[in-house]
Amino acid sequence: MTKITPELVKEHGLSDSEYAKILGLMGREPSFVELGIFSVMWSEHCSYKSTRFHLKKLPTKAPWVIQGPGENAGVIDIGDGDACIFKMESHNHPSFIEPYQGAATGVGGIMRDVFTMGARPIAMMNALRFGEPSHPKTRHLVNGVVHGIGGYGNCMGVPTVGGEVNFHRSYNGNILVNAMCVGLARQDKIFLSAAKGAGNPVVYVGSKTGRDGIHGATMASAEFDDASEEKRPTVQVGDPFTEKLLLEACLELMATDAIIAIQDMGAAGLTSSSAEMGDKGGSGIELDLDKVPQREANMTAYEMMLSESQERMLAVLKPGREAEAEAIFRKWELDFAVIGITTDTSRLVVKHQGKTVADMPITALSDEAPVYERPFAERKPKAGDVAYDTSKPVLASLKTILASPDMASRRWVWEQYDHTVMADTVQVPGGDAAVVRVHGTKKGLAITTDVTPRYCRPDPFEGGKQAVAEAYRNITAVGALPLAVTDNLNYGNPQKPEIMWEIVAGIEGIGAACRALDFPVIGGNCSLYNETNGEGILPTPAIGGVGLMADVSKMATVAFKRSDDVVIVIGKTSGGSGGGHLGQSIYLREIESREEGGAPPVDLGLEKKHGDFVRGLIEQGRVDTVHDVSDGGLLVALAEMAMPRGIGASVGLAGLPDAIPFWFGEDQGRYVIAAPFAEAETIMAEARAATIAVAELGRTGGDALSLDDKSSVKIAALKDGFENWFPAFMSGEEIPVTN
Amino acid sequence: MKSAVIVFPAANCDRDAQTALTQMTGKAPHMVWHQDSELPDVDLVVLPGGFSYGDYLRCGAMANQSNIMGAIKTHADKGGAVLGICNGFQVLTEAGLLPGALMRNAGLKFLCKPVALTVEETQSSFTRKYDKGQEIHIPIAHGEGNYYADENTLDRLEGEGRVVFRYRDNPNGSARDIAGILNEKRNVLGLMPHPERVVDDALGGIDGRGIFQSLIEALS
Amino acid sequence: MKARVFITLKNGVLDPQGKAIGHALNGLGFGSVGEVRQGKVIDLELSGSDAEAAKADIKAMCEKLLANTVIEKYEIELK
Amino acid sequence: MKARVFITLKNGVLDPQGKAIGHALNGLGFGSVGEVRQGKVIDLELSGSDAEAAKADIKAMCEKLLANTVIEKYEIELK
Ligand SMILES: Nc1ncnc2c1ncn2[C@@H]1O[C@H](COP(=O)(O)OP(=O)(O)O)[C@@H](O)[C@H]1O
Ligand SMILES: [Mg+2]
Repeated sequence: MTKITPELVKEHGLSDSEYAKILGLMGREPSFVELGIFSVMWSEHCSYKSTRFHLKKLPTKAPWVIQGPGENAGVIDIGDGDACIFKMESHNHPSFIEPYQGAATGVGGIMRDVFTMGARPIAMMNALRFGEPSHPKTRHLVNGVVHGIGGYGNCMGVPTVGGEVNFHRSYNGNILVNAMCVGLARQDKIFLSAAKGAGNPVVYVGSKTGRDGIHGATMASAEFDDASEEKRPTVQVGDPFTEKLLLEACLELMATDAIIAIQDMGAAGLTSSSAEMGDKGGSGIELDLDKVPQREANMTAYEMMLSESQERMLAVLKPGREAEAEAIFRKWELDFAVIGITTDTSRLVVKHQGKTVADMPITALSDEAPVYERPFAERKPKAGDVAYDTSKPVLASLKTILASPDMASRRWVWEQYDHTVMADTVQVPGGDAAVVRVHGTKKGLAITTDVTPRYCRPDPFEGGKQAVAEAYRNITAVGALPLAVTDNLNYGNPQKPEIMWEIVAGIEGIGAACRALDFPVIGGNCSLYNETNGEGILPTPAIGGVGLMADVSKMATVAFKRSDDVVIVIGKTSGGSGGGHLGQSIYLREIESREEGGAPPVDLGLEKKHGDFVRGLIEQGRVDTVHDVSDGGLLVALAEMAMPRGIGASVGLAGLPDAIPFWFGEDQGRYVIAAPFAEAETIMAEARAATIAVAELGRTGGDALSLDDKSSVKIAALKDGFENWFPAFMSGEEIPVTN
Repeated sequence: MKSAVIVFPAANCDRDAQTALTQMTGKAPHMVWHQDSELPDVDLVVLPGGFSYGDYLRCGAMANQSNIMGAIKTHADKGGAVLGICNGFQVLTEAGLLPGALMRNAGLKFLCKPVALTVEETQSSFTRKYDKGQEIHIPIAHGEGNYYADENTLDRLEGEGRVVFRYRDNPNGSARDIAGILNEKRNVLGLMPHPERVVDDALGGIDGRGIFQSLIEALS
Repeated sequence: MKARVFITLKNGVLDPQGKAIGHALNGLGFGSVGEVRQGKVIDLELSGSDAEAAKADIKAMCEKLLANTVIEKYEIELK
Repeated sequence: MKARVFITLKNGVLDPQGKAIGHALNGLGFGSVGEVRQGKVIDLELSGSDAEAAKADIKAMCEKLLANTVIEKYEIELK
């Protein structure tokens, strides 16, 4: 028996008061295995102890929400008996240590969250933040992460259809890798994780259990650390081939009615899956670890309960259905074992080699897990406008911006992802939202991930709102109705009051926007303690949004499609002083090297109004060319519309007082559309009638972007810089050695 | 035309092939499990794209050991049509049904994008509906599509009119820009691009239809 | 018994991966590095103790599965 | 000078490729095959003739580029 010392408790990340609470709940000293179980179940990752209180403020309901937060993924109704199931999750820390495997297993993990609910994954997204390009590790991390996401996702045959990539020095020592998976199921074939009823077999399927990812600190301290062996890595290696088999096998079993509950083994593997299933079903679970398929010899109970080996699932079957299930898993050449049984004791009992190594009330791991209302220190958001140098030539600045790290084309990234497999990708990466068709129908799902971290530092509340608003806008811009979001809240150390404020305000901002836009949160993930040299990353609450369109043939894209279309901006460009909001803009950062000012405010009422108007035009088949205005402002949006087909435009606005803030300000709630003349006239009249700010900017045509003052730049020249930055940057990377 | 699609573990474009065949022929293909040892009575066998066996060891190597391969060889020997797309092409070279091998892309990266191809040969049941020299656009999605064969083999392929598709802008380092080849009897075609992903206007093109239309005309 | 199989590209078959590694090593300042070739090594545990039989078996494995003899050659090492 | 570097996964690290190869070999009737692990072999040509210096150089190459020491280990062999 390992003695439970204060050091051991500390190494398990449990505070004195937490340990005291454990003693109370157990009525005795916990065994070493029990201590390990408490440590993972009460960790920030599993218990959400710092955020749980605040997450309750998020709106999670709508008539179309079938399943909100609390299951492996959220579920929405997309009509005709179809359901869309999605979720986003982070794999930040492992990806920094080993970018390929960290990112790959992140993809695998989020896919399991989705297919464990009965869905076939149909699209993947990834939101990535790296350190500054000049940092010596950045290239290597970009390369490894992109390669890892592709390596796993491509092999799974699920298209990776979009995402985000940002660079900022605050991520130098702590990159963010957030992956989102979207799946499709029939509404009457959704599987949950509640292990209801006693006497039902608990089965283990997938890969064997090895000593993967067991927490480094506890490993080093425990007596199990065999000094003769190399220090064990805490990163796991992904096996996409096995995952693909697991997906097919699970879907095959799900087509029967043998399953009572099923859940993937994610973080804290067997421990969290069994505890959560028992907890939700209000039952107990008894496991016999001798039955667990093992990859390595002499594994201890502690190791098996804490292993994070990938590609595994736990299911509770109806009694007597084991053989049928086993035949399916054997056909797919996967391990299958009955490793336990549900009970009516509400206890988690773990046996190993004839001994009971853990016996604890499941509620101690769930309901009784600590919840903290951590103190926070509110900062006054920065307000007011920023000064700028009025002498800078507009088009030269545009060129610089388009070829800057955060704005240049991500083609280098998404060409490494199979984004057309499954033959339903109707809008490929490079537009506002990706669109995948619901197989065999005309319906389309629009998917996007968004957040603008540079807004979230000066104003975490507005930044949270903006992340949701931008997701709403991107989905609207392709013609879909935004339905629900999943979030991935990446922040620093919540025990620092200034960071806790970022978290609280961020959640409140997200909540406000989701409420106003009818865009509920149906799932999410928190990743805290993201720090570089003791300083928190920029607050990065990534929002993954999903919307629905009835007919993909009406979908809009950003590309200008014809000459002589009228170019119209919807929404007001006013900023603080009437010219456009330059605070925290890309312009200010890239052209004047300043990260200053306040975040642009988001008027949620106008977001909705403008969004509904633009979506209506697309749905009526009147407009096929739409782009929202975001990073970089209006002129950047126009350039992004001109570059895809090399169709230019002449644009301007009469009586423009301040060209720079007008073209580069990042005022929210705006869209650019292009439409043939006759249509454009009516659209503008309708907008005015509805008191929506609208302005005609000019006409499409030619091979250049030309301004009122007769200055112009060739689209080809803009495109050169836009397309070349990423490949040029990455060409400095040493190719990693792979098989 | 009656067709079958082989389902290898993790050959993940099997459904795409099924959908395209159903749409083009009006008849659903048989989906044949790799462990089966017999083929149903069909005119065309499709080895789909994907990552059979995770592409572990070598692309296509383990799929080539499947039970069904014997039946596919017999079908081909008897003159039956076989179409290998991407991973399917890799399996066919591993099986010796087509010469050469597919190596890692010269740029060492997986690449997914539409590419321009020249249709070099229309004297085949796979390409008779295209025009000789026609430019078509079909997406690729592979990490190992770099076609290799020794010089003699390449000369022979060219001399016998068995190079069917060539890249206009070689994306992967393939010898002589080769994107697709025929066997000697011209009833087995392997190609790296994915025609099954471009048979539908909503997906940004229909240039892949020609292959299926050619087969329908030749085989029904 | 343990065996190690080396699978490398035949001479004359271009090895882009090896080339890239060589290039990267030179770039890292390892100027002494000339040609680089990359291959696979497969370590096998075998039951049985007859070395000759094992060798014959492994040869068969290489021909059948482990190597693609159109582009690769193999060497077998018993330990 | 010629050198050969072996890069293999550390013990205990899952080797999906090795696992799949082992499975395939068993399926082909090679029942004597137990565990299989797959690694990489990198053959280097080096100018210079000081074996010790070469070894030190190669070690540096492994640490910097050739091996991913989070999950892999390496062995160096001079020929
Ligand atoms: N990591 C990535 N993976 C795939 N696609 C990406 C990634 N990052 C960006 N993209 C794609 O590039 C395009 C531009 O991204 P972004 O500038 O973030 O768009 P927006 O401003 O409309 O949110 C989008 O289509 C996006 O999906
Ligand atoms: Mg957008």
